[in-house]
Amino acid sequence: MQTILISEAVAKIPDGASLMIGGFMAVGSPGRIIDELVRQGKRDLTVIANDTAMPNLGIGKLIHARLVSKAIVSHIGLNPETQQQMIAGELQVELVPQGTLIERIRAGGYGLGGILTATGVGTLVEEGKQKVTVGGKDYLVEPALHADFALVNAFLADYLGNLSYALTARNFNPVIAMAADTVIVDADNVVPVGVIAPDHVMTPSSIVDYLIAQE
Amino acid sequence: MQTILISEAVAKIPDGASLMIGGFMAVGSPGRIIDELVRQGKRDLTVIANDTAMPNLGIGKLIHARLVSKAIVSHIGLNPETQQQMIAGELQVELVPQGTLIERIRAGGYGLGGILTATGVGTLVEEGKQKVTVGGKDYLVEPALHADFALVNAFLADYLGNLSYALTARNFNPVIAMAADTVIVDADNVVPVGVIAPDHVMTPSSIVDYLIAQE
Amino acid sequence: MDAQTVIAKRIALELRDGMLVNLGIGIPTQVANFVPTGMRVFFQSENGLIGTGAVPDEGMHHRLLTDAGGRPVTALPGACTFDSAMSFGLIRGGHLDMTVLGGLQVDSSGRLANWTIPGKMVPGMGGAMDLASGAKRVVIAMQHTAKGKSKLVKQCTLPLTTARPIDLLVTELAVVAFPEGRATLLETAPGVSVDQVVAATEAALVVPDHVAVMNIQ
Amino acid sequence: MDAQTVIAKRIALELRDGMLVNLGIGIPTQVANFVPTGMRVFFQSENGLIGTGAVPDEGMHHRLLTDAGGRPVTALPGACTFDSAMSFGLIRGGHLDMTVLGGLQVDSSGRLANWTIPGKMVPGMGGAMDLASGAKRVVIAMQHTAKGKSKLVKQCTLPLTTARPIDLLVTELAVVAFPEGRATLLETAPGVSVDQVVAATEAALVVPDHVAVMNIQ
Repeated sequence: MQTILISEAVAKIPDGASLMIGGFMAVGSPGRIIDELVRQGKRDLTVIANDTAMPNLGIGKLIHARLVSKAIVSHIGLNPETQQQMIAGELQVELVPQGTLIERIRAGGYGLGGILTATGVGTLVEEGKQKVTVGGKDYLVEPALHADFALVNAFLADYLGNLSYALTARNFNPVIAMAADTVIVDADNVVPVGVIAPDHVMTPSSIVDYLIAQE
Repeated sequence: MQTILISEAVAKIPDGASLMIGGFMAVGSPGRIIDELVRQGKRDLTVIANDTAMPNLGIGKLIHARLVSKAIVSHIGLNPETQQQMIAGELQVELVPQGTLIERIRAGGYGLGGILTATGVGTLVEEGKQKVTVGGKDYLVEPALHADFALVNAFLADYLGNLSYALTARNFNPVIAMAADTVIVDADNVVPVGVIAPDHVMTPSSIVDYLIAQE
Repeated sequence: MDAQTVIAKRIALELRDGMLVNLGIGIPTQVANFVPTGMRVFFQSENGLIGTGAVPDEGMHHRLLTDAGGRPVTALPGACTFDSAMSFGLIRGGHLDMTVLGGLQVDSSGRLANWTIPGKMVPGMGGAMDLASGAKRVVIAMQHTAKGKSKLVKQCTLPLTTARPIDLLVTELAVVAFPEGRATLLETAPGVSVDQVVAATEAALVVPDHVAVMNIQ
Repeated sequence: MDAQTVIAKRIALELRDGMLVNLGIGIPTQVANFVPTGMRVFFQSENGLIGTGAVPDEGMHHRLLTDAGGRPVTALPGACTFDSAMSFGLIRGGHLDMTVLGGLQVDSSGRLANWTIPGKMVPGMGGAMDLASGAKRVVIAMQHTAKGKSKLVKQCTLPLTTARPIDLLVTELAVVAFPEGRATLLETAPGVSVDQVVAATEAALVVPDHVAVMNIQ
């Protein structure tokens, strides 16, 4: 784990990278990292996240700046820009049921090949997918997701990189932290090692690669 | 959720029931519930747990009292009584890799049909099991586990049934709490509602059925 | 009483003490306003909260405590927060006693379409498919008609949300259940006749001898 | 120096700053005693702890803070605890930099048997299969022979722990790796000749021109 300037952290992300980004309607999204992605003008990004928030809010800023070529998300209904770019063929959108999406990400981080879920059986979602029968019931095989980078917002970090999250900002953050080659964290507060009780650490430091320096 | 005497809680468990029991080498096992199972002399139990602890310790007490007819566990190496009963044909033991076991339990609690794991591929563990190929790699389909009862030990409960666990006593407890029809909790401490911070609740009250009354 | 209030009040009668309930956006959200006095219901917000409280007073909010739409909420004593994997584990794993969702179409066998109108509205299914597949009980809050056309149809023409039939449909005109896969009229709204409901409905409705009136005030 | 100390000291040289490491019971546990000064290594205990510290002083333990064998431990500043699903997510998901396990047999292609002797010892595999399949690097700590017979065999006769070959074998006589699926002698223990190692080994050993001596003191 290394503490690093935000410009340096984001400079490590190449054009064309796949990014898992925390947040649910921008709550718990790493706002400073998103702003820096826009400032550095990254291109051709794949974004894996719950939603694309709203125009010019959270992940919506990446959409607005046209940095994203593919989005794997569960909801774009509150961001007309995402829908416009999708209809115009400028942005490829894979819509995934929310519970399936988070569980596919978890499978990627937990070393499982994918998940077996009944969600989507008998709907458009099952098209082209492998099915497995377990105990007489049909399940879709939804493959694990993994990304080049996880961009995580934590409420609290220690200087080793142990993380905890607050209230409804936890959402995708601890799950994506497990599922990427490189984990970059922006924490609202950074405290000395030993200050977060072991029982309250939700993401262990050993899976964090970069902690963005406080300003 | 209902607060209940330990004798009444255990009286709800019929002979022949399947029980998921928390704990890892008896650390985090619900000791009082185990003692009461022995006192009431339940028979023909199926136990799903990490291990059978040691002779006359934790789950080992159920083995010693010969209450268990089937055990689905990852380790029996420190309990010669389990091994003796198994060899004598008195106790059926299904040995499951530890990571597979906890994840099968989680799948049962989280509404997934099973898990896809590479653990066990090319070993005795794969015998008779379905395989699935995802992304060119083979995985075993390990079916979800569900039980009639989960017997949970928590460090802290509030009077609604919200739970948190301490240190290495968390282990199987929050996972089994999701995977049983009826969840019975023995907590080391019970506090007024609102005293456990929302971020520190690890098991929500809504999945708890019975909280054992403090003495 | 306007249509939305009729629906929300009637659905509130389905609540039971101790239930874990998830409310979709739109009419379903209003059900929380009509919880019977003295009853404790746990509302789950799928962004990671059980124990969602009222909208906070001016100056008493926190930016990291919101509902699934990102709007500030409060948390009741005994609330708990969790990540999205746990949130959908509760939903998919059958721990959610009831979900109340909006609908675009419900058909005579109880099948639901509520997430997309191809070519027109493609917002993504969000949590709808997991909720409609996984909750113990699925209740749909839906206006009976749209632009004069029945939304309780013979067969869904829009893409399904789940292959599993819903449990109860509540509109401003009627309460409909689906025993043995057949739309069956259970109740009419106050002042609405059985004939009016039948006339407003495309699906073939089973009409029992006795049809009650919704017990709402 | 006894055999166990040779093995533990040599394996400690594989540690790197910041690594997450899981040590099996037996000889592997002793590796923690030889972490190079100034190096920070995170030890995971699969019962749910990263940051396992030393055995507590008299009267300074807690019954709920133990290693995987149930023995009291301490937790270092920056430690964290978690449930078993997370613990094995770390292991299976490739987050564990290194695992050190005991062995019953390793064969010439690096395959491992370490969990059962059918009919004799059936303790259950515990975490061994997940560790040996999932860790980034699998190092086996094993005495070179048992009752005069080589444990580095042509082909495992005992049931395999995983189909994946191990990365490194350290015995009291030698260090062996498995490039291109062939057991290759990398180092000998101080005072042990290449010929002695070859003589004590059933597997065909590739012996490069230069074989180093273990750098242990």
